[in-house]
Amino acid sequence: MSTLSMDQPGQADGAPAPPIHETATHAHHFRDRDHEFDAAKMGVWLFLATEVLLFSGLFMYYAAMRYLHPEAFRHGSSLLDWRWGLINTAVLLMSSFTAAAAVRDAQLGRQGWLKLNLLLTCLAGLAFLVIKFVFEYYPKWLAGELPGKYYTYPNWEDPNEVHWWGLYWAATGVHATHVLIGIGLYAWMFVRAFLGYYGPKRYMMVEGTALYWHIVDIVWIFLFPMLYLIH
Amino acid sequence: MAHHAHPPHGHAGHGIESPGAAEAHSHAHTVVPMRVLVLVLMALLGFTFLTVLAASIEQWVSATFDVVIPQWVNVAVALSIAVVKSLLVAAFFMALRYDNPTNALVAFFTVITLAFFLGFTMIDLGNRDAVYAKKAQYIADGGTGYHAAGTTQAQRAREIASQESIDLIARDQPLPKHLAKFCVLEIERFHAQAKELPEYLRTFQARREHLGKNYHDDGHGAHGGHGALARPDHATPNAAVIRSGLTLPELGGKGHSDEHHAPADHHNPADHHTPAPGGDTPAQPAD
Amino acid sequence: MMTGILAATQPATTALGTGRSLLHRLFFFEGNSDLAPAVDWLFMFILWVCIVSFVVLMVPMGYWVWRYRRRPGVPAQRTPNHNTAIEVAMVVIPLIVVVFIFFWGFQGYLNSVVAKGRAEVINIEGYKWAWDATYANGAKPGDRVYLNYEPLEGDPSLPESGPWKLSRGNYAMPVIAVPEATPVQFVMTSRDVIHSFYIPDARIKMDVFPNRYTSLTFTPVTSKGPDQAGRVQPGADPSDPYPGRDHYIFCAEYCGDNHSEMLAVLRVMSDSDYSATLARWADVEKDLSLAELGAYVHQFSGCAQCHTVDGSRGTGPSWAPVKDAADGGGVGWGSVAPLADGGEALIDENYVRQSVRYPGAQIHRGYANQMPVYGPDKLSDRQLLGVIAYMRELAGKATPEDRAKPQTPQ
Amino acid sequence: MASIPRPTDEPHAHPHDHDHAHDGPYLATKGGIVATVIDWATTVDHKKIGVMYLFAVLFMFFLGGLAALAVRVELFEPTRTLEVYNAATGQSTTSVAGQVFAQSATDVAAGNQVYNRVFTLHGLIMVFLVIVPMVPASLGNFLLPLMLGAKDVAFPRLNLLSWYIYVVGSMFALVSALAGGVDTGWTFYTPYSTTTEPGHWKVVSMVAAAFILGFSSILTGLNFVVTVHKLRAPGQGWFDMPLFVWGMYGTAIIQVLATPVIGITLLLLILERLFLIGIFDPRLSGDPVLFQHFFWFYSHPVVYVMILPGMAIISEVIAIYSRKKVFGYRAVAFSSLAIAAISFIVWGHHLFTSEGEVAATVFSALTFLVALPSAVKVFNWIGTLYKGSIELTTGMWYALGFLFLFSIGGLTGLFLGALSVDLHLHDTYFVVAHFHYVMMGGTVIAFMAGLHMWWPKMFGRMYNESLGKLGFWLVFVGFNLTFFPQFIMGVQGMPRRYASYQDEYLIYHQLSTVGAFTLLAGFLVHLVNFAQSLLYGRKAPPNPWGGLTLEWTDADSPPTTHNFAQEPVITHGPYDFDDVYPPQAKPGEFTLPPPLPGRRVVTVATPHARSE
Repeated sequence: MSTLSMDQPGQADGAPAPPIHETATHAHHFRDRDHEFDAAKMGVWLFLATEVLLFSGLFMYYAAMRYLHPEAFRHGSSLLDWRWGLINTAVLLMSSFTAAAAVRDAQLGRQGWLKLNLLLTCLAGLAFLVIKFVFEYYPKWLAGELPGKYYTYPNWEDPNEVHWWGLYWAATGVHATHVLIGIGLYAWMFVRAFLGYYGPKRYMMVEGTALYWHIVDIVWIFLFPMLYLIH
Repeated sequence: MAHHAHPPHGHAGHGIESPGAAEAHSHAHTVVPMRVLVLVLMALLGFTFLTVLAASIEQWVSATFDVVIPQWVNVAVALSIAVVKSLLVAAFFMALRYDNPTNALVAFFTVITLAFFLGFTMIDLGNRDAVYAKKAQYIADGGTGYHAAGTTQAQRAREIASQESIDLIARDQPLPKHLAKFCVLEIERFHAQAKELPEYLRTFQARREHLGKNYHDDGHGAHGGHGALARPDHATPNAAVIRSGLTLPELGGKGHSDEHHAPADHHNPADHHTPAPGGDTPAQPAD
Repeated sequence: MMTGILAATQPATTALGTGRSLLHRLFFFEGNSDLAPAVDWLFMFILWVCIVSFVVLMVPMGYWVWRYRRRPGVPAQRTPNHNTAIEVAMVVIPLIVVVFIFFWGFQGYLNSVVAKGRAEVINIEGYKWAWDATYANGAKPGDRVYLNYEPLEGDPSLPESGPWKLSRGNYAMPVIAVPEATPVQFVMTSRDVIHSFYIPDARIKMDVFPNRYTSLTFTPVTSKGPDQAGRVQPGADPSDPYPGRDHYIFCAEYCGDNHSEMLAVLRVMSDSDYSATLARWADVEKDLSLAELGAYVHQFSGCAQCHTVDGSRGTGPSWAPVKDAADGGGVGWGSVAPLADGGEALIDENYVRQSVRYPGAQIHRGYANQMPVYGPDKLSDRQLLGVIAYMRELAGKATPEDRAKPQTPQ
Repeated sequence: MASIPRPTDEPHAHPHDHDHAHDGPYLATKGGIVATVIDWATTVDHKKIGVMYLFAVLFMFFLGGLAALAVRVELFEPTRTLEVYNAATGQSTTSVAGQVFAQSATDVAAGNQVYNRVFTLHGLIMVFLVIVPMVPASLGNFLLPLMLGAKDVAFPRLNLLSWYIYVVGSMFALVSALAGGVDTGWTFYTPYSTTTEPGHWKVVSMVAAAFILGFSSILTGLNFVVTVHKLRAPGQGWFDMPLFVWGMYGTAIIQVLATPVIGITLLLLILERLFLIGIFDPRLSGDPVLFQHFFWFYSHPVVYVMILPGMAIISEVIAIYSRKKVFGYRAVAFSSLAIAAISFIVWGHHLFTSEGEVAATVFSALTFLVALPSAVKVFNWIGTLYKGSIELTTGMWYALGFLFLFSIGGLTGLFLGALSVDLHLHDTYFVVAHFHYVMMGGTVIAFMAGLHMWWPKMFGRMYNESLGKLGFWLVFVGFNLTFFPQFIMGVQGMPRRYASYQDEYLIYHQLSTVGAFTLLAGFLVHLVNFAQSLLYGRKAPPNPWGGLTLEWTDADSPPTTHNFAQEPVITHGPYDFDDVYPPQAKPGEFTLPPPLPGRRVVTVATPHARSE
């Protein structure tokens, strides 16, 4: 597994500068890097708590509107193609896997695998968005299946279907925004990996971003059955 | 790599470790084995297929044997699988299983808070009419246009928006014929619903099957959109205004069908005003 | 200004005949509702709990602060840092008290959400910014009580406009009649935003929502009026045989500009009075000329909330024909109104009709677009004609038809 | 299961850890004005950020106070005195309030509109810009690391970011206010907030301001939780923490868990306004009560974000000025957490007149639970006074005032929790008086107590006690004069947010207005006092009050840039006055106790006696 190992970056002719991750120090108010790492990780977890509770509002939106307008949701849900949802779920799950693997690679100092996994995660996120936009958002846009006053879809079955589309765009939109931010972070880390930023002594950003990415994944794990499967 | 070379640093001199440091050092930074990661990924993909399969089976059973499966079954199955999946992600991908317990505690309290929010709010929504039986004798059916037949809430949204003079909103389009017919169906449906439920359900199912193909042809194959059910409202300049700033201009020209849209239609103010608000009359086609 | 204080110190000479404690009189205007005794009792109970607790807390605090104030050479004394018995007691004792308070509150609440027996149902609709009531016979409130504000300087002389004159600074509150000693159920909804139907003397309020019905129920006790404090000013309505028996109805949920003017009056009547009043109200419109009908509508359909008839500026344009000094444009019949989108419009029959039915279509410049829609269900065509006739009347351009009494009942 | 070595640095990698002899006071200026401004604008020092927050919050407090005074002026007369324009005469009416608002009121027709905008502005500023950040972000930021013996909060840069987010959020709010203000009420209840002034950006801007300020609050809370968990001094266990830290910890937990919900709520509100998605709009079969659930799920816990820090301050102030160990330390500490926990399940009592009957009953029952931990706290504070050596400084007067006012505020909550009584009292001035007794009589008064007590520590200058006490009495009397009459008129039926009212309530409104100006006078006295202290105040000793927490014993006044000369080690509990100042000692001759068993003393700074 560890056969694919790349050289340290930043090597000049015969005079290798030490990679950044080996010269890292900690902020002055922590005792050591371990201390800093633990504090940072707890901070990330608290941030994830806020993320979950941010999405809780959308879950509440879903629960309340589904309770009030079940027929609208039943029909609205049937207008989504679960196959694209399934593919996107698989894409996101695999990206979660590569994100976890990237953490492992950073911990073990396997620079080549690290870069590969960071890139794969980034690309999977992009693939998710591409599928979302090209095969879901765009046709719905054309069909007029838009939220609120932009809704022009003529073949509604329940007069309250606008609530379904309001929820659909709000929930997937907020989720897609999070995916977009994650892609940006992974691209940024991919570049920084080439500069030798990450290694066994310094991988908080890899781990923190991975945690964030997993939460985005978990949100989608719930959104997928809620939007596509529950009729 | 697996060699811990340095002695504990910092406060070794006086032999005091702060509680914070004790917390921090109570665990090692665990590397999750690749085997575990792969197994978890497999399990996640498997559960994903399982949840799709369960939904399909429910639909198949419902359609084949003509039984109505209560919705809570559907919801319970799908969400249970989702819970298992997210537990897997949290435990292994996010390494909560190996991590400092404080972080698991954070996650736990987050979920509790979420449950409070959803649970207590649903207590209100689900029981708002708990003493309704006592009040019901005084209250008329139908509310104040709660299910105003013939007007979708979306049309209502645009109607409201136009009343509020929001510049970007186009006035209502005259309804195409098939939609007007659909409105009549809607009214019938509500009448049926008021009379007896099973009949209404059968009507509803039948119509949905009948329309089902069209929906999918329409909703997802609508890049060209030239079918009989193509939405003419894309074809009009007014409809394009609705999405101004969001849609490419060329999208407005697609699926144009002349018979619905004589140019006079969208310049004649008489056709633009919305149905009388407060009235329960369905929107009528102008042509 | 002194009314409140006098009422609080007057001996209780009330129809209910309950002796009221000084504390009760300080806090409460006397109720006229079957709910009032329970609510007032629970309130007074909690009040005494509070007073006792407060004294229990503050007296030792004050004493110890004085007794143990820092003095040279007198240090703090060592005392136990905690005492399990005391700490448990200070959780358990309040717990017992609050459990009782909860149950009594719950009991009163159940009484107030379900009508006792067969109730007189009155439909209420709230809108910006007035209350409208509809009775089983179709009658709407046909009487009103004036609430007098202090007149402002430069108050113009009142135009002659039939029996419903209004001066600037006065506000007419519709009278909502209820029968005495009968359970009353208000079934309420709103036309625009959330309001809250609040009758302080009945000790109850309930929010009023658009698109949903809520209900509020209580039994008025007496038609005589228990005392005159806190009631609509006696003598405000000379035709009222029992001055001072009217109770305020407030809107308690903030609903916009004229939230504090969204008032009505609850008048408790004997059964015979109630029946006669409803019959009179059901017929009130049929004897009116168009212009009178318009004035009537102006008062009782909420127009007066925003549109003055003396030319002064309100939330909406005045109906009187004066130049609007703000932008030079005119308001009132026959003027040319400058529009928000830059155009102009002659204020004629069609403009008025459009402004009532589709208020957002043509907005008078300088005014916000916030008038609610008055569809045919809110304002009949004849009423609309009445409004038009009334505006002509205000402009001195009334036709004989406007002033003609109807020959046959409508 | 592989395990990798913990990444631990070489000792020489951070030489700054051991020698801070070069540290000066954190307030010391470096170079010219520009350099100083840049230094403050880019600082990650928790003390400077705390001071910046302090001044920002005080500025906003005065803005919100001006709005409150305008409200009281309007209500001095029952008529609509803010009416500014009379078309019939072409004249503006010339009431005092009319003159005050004539300039900003050119675009509104009636005085009611001005009034509604002013009270909305008052509520928005006071809630989102003042009381929520008032204690945690200013005193909390300054003191929390000091009390924990840490050099800084866990994430200093996030801390600075939090301040900048606060500034940006304030800008959104102020721009919206300067453009004419919004009339939604601070609660943004739908459908009023989604339909008022359709198409106008002001409401969206104001909602966005609250949305942005939420992030500021989240970052502060997140920082505090991690700091408390990870940065305690050597030897400082959970129950060696000062109660101020416990209160901040409870506050921070609420901030982290509740604030995101208001984020999504306000986001949905913006979407509702811009796109009419219909979730809260009854015209589209949405549910306006759902918004109230969303809103109060945040806004009820945030009530405890407002009051818990006040309670935290009072625990410190009473202990120090009584020179007594806080009675029932653990009960007080746990009651902070209990309040934080219970706060999440009682929000429905704001909805008694709008939600269903079952939910109302459940929420009413749960609401009464909050009474218990609050009662525990008050009992314990008063118990702490017993046989103490009570020094009546301005801070202590404020603490006693807090006990007085908060008792009234808390006890009147019992009326509002009881369902049947609340149906009468809901949305009346009784509620207004109740929450002002809690928010202002509680939080603001406690903040004044803490500000006076820690003022010498923060700025290294003593303040004038006589002026301070004068200010206190003006504030205390003015406060009661302002708000106690509101209880009475509330029970008599005066609804909230009324621009005009019936004559029956006149006397109470006039008393209330007089009280409001007394309050203003009191705060102006404090303003003068603080300015005088900053300019001419006597130099403060490190420990003027003889406190035992680390900011008194181990840090200078004002503290140095890195807080402590050496890393402090805990040798005694935060309130072990009995050990440090034993009864036989004379004042001014305080001695330190022997180290606690099992703890080795490395460094101990001597507490300074009062330099009087």
